Amino acid sequence: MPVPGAYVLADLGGPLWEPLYPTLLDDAGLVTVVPPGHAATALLPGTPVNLLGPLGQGFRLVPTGHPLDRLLLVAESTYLPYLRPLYQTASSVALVVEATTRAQLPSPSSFPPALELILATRDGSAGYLGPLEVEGAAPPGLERAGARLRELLTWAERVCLACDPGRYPAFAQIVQETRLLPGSDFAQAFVRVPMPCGVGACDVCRITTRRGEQRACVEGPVFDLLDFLAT
Amino acid sequence: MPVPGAYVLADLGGPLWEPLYPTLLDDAGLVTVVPPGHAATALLPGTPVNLLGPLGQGFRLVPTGHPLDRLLLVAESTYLPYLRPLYQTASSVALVVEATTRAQLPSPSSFPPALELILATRDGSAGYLGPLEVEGAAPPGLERAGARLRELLTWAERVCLACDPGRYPAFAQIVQETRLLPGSDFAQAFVRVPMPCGVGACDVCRITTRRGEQRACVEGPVFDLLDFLAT
Amino acid sequence: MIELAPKHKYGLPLATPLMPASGVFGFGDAYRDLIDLALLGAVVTNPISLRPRRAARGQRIQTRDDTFVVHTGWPNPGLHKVVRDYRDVWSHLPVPVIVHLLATQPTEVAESVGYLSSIANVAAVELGYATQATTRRAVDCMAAAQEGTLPVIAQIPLERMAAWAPRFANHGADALTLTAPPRAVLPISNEGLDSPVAHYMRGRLYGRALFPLLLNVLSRWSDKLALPIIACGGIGSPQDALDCLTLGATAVQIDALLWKDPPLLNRVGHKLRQRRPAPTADGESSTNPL
Amino acid sequence: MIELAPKHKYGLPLATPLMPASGVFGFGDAYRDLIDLALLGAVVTNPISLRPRRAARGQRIQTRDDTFVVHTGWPNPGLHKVVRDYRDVWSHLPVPVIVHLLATQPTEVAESVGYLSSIANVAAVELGYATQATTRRAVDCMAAAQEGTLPVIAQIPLERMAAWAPRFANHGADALTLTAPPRAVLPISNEGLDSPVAHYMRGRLYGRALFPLLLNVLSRWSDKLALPIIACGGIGSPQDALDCLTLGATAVQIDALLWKDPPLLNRVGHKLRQRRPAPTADGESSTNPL
Ligand SMILES: Cc1cc2nc3c(=O)[nH]c(=O)nc-3n(C[C@@H](O)[C@H](O)[C@H](O)COP(=O)(O)OP(=O)(O)OC[C@H]3O[C@@H](n4cnc5c(N)ncnc54)[C@H](O)[C@@H]3O)c2cc1C
Ligand SMILES: Cc1cc2nc3c(=O)[nH]c(=O)nc-3n(C[C@@H](O)[C@H](O)[C@H](O)COP(=O)(O)OP(=O)(O)OC[C@H]3O[C@@H](n4cnc5c(N)ncnc54)[C@H](O)[C@@H]3O)c2cc1C
Ligand SMILES: Cc1cc2nc3c(=O)[nH]c(=O)nc-3n(C[C@H](O)[C@H](O)[C@H](O)COP(=O)(O)O)c2cc1C
Ligand SMILES: Cc1cc2nc3c(=O)[nH]c(=O)nc-3n(C[C@H](O)[C@H](O)[C@H](O)COP(=O)(O)O)c2cc1C
Ligand code: FES
Ligand code: FES
Repeated sequence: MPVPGAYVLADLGGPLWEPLYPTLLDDAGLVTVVPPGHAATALLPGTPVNLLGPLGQGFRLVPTGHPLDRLLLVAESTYLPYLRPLYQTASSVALVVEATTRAQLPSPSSFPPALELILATRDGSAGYLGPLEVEGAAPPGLERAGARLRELLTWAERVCLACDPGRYPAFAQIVQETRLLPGSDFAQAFVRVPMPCGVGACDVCRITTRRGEQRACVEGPVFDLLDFLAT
Repeated sequence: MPVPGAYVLADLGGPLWEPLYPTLLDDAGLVTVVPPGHAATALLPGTPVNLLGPLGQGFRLVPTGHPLDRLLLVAESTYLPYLRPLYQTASSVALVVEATTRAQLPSPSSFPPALELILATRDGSAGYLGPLEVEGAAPPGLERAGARLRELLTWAERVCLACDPGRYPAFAQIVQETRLLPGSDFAQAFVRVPMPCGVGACDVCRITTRRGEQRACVEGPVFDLLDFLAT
Repeated sequence: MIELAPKHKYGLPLATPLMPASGVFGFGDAYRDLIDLALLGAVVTNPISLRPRRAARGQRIQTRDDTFVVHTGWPNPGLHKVVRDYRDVWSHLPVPVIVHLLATQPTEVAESVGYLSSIANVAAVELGYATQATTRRAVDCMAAAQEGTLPVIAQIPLERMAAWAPRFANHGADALTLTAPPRAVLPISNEGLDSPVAHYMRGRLYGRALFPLLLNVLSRWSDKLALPIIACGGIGSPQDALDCLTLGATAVQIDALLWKDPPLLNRVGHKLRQRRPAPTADGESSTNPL
Repeated sequence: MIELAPKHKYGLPLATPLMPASGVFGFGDAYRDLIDLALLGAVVTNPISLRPRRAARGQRIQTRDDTFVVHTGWPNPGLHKVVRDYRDVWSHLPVPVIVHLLATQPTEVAESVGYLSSIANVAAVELGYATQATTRRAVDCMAAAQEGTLPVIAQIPLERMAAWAPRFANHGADALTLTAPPRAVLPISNEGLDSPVAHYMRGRLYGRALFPLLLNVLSRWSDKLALPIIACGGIGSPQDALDCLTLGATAVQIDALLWKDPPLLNRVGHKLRQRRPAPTADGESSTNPL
């Protein structure tokens, strides 16, 4: 079983590898979830696929030696598949999902019943009013997602995020404000960028962090969220 | 039913059309024979194939208004598929097949029983000794193919050839020597060249004839053999 | 309606910014049964020389993956015979004809454009050059072409862009076709024969892979050349054609990709007819968003 | 055994005429788990500048069919830090290291080659140029590189072949890498968003489609340049590598095609080891059978 967040490179027919994020990987193949329209959906059942991996650093869940009690997951709706392997990795799991509008939210029935689901939309058409970063006053009948997120951050033992990386500096700031001295790896952020080589050779996957440029393929794709704090 | 020698252009996945020479063509598809290793053999059964055609000028068999009595076919072994639609188009059909060596000759059981099969090899390992153009003395125990070909040329009402076009000037010369005033279309020669456009636009398929350059795709791929006479 | 020769006394107005590239469409109406010629802005002939040219010997086409190399030698029976054979066809086409001339000698070019000026429905000449021609000779042929009355389009080989494009623009070309296909070499497949001696063929490279090179040329040059540009090279979809216009082209030519997909011309033609007008000057820049 | 710097006092002998292209293999041993590095003739580093360079902003890669455009901005922490990080790795590689330097300023190049001359197992420098650099500047950087003691290989952009290759050969380069990938532009796919504003990215073009352009360059230039040539661009099989040697190359570089197919380097390496010796002078010409 690969670490959630780690990846394999798959030959789906194009001139470059496609990263897949498996939930199960053994000699018989792998199980992964891809968005609609992904190149993998064009494969005929039973087609063998050439794979390289597993590669990269996934989510680090058990640093203190005991299983997790309280895990918070935060995702934009299009990034949900990358967090799916984490849905049952702690006694209590809360999942915050943000979408542009109601129609893009996932159906609650697609989640394990024990998981606490918190929905938010940018247009307020369902759940909390996004974006997740914003707290404070809301239009009548709506509640800001930002306040709820901060509550959950104080509750959680660990936070795993999967969003557009451009939002991570703001999330890192919020974590620093809500937690006193958050430990390294308390909040971990998944980054999705093209990874043509997967071994640190091509420099296509570089992302800028507080510790200098890092390669998502070898130092990531999961990074300490605090590495994204503005310097 | 397309004229034998006419062709369709088929989309077999590459950047250019592939010409196919159908023996049967209707709304349900086509029947054709291709050599081993041809791109069409990589198609999965049932795959729909985009076609353009039929195109080009095929063999002209019935110019005098009455069905043919005596038809002579002459082919290099690798060109046999292009003559296959002609095997049963006359009361008597004689087929001369030339190969480099015995192993490249087709099995006699693959032809209609009524067809008279004359085999020749360039190394004399089976049948007459080739090449077909040459008559005269032969090593002991062997007979030259050239003499037999000339006999058949006097017998035939019509001759259809499918060989490397570089040999047609010599064959045309032999026809002129063996027949007094051979009529136009008495001997017809099939030419296989790449035909990227099929409509006379690209000039890739030009071949040199006595009447100037002709395009195999529109003026051919079947030409009057006498057009290849050296000028 | 576009204007490809704004500085020319008669101009070169086309109803649609779409035409076939020279070398892929024949000399007249080869595609009449497969394409709605009225969707085109013009027909561009295959290259024509003043004197006859015979087809190249040896192998003429070789594919590799999605690309292919073509080497025909530009066979044609010479300008006078082409005109005798096709002037009737040309006069009945629903769109004007752009005659592509192989620009070898200035004197030949001058004679050719003089002869063409009286042929019905011939609206312009496009000059094609040997990639290895000298810049001096190329410019002299341009000057010779301008002695005629027809608008002159120059087609620049990809390899000669930097050396030729600015000169041609300054020496009075009415429009530029960017670009003629680059020269390429491929090993000749001997159908499985394990021949001890390797054989190769040189010719023009075609395929969708030319398109990113074309867009680079357009984005680098369209702002710097003060004349209409006709984009040519690997355009394989209506969206590709629109991308060319976005990056500064005034019209597009569809090259050898149309052999396998003749309806491509129809699809691009329909798309270009539906196109919204270009943004106004105070809006988003319409050339070079790179 | 081949010799890539026959005129250099120490020479540049390689056991195998095979190496990765700069920009695709990292700065040292990134591929150690996937490739038998001992099958290579040398390792070529990603481009290194004297001072640090940050990664380019915006989209860095875009595919179209079998080709792709890459735009990294050649990020690197600067030559001194690269050497600090990798000198140990380099000294333990089973093959020599060719350091690729971004040739921007002659003074920087001179400083860089001086610094590198004392680094263990660095056997040569390869100079990389901005495609838009002036010829003057490019030649000056070459001259500066020759102030050091290492052999100097110059990598010529495809677009600058005619203008630069003969000059570099005459100005004392020990070998030429033909070519650096051409610049190309592609529209950026917005994952289905029907964005009203078109976006484009410019970068280096990679893919098998480069190979026919490479063979054309080799067949045109190998006879005219009296120095070893390293072929680079779209080589995707052992046979491709052999074709390059047949057309006059002394060695080959495998470019970004190796990302998807790292064993390609092993396959080419094995094939080149089995190769028959070149034909003798009185036999069939071994260069330019075209
Ligand atoms: C041993 C050998 C013999 C050859 N003999 C011949 C021969 O007899 N006849 C022949 O045509 N080719 C011959 N070639 C091939 C050579 O001419 C070119 O490779 C070929 O002509 C390229 O044709 P193409 O189809 O790729 O079209 P293009 O390359 O686009 O053009 C065909 C030819 O016309 C030239 N050309 C292109 N535009 C112009 C123009 N505006 N004015 C003048 N010339 C132009 C090209 O340089 C090229 O030579 C020979 C090659 C070899 C190796
Ligand atoms: C609005 C805008 C802003 C941009 N800002 C930046 C920026 O801040 N930094 C940045 O790097 N790019 C920037 N670019 C992109 C532009 O620099 C080039 O397109 C890009 O650098 C090409 O990188 P590449 O990965 O394709 O690699 P290459 O194109 O091969 O090389 C990367 C860069 O280095 C140059 N180069 C190549 N070889 C050498 C050499 N030997 N010496 C010196 N330079 C060389 C190239 O010209 C290019 O600029 C910007 C582009 C735009 C449109
Ligand atoms: C009429 C004609 C005859 C030619 N004859 C030869 C020839 O005998 N041998 C040869 O190598 N090339 C021959 N060429 C090719 C020229 O060398 C070639 O066209 C020229 O170098 C331009 O290069 P390119 O067409 O390969 O780009 C001939 C070209 C033409 C147009
Ligand atoms: C350090 C650096 C900064 C750059 N900044 C810009 C910029 O602000 N805007 C821009 O259009 N191009 C920028 N460029 C790109 C240069 O204009 C470009 O690299 C140069 O024109 C070479 O073209 P090419 O890399 O696209 O081939 C920058 C390049 C470098 C190396
Ligand atoms: S994917 Fe190539 S360096 Fe990360
Ligand atoms: S196939 Fe194009 S002219 Fe014959």
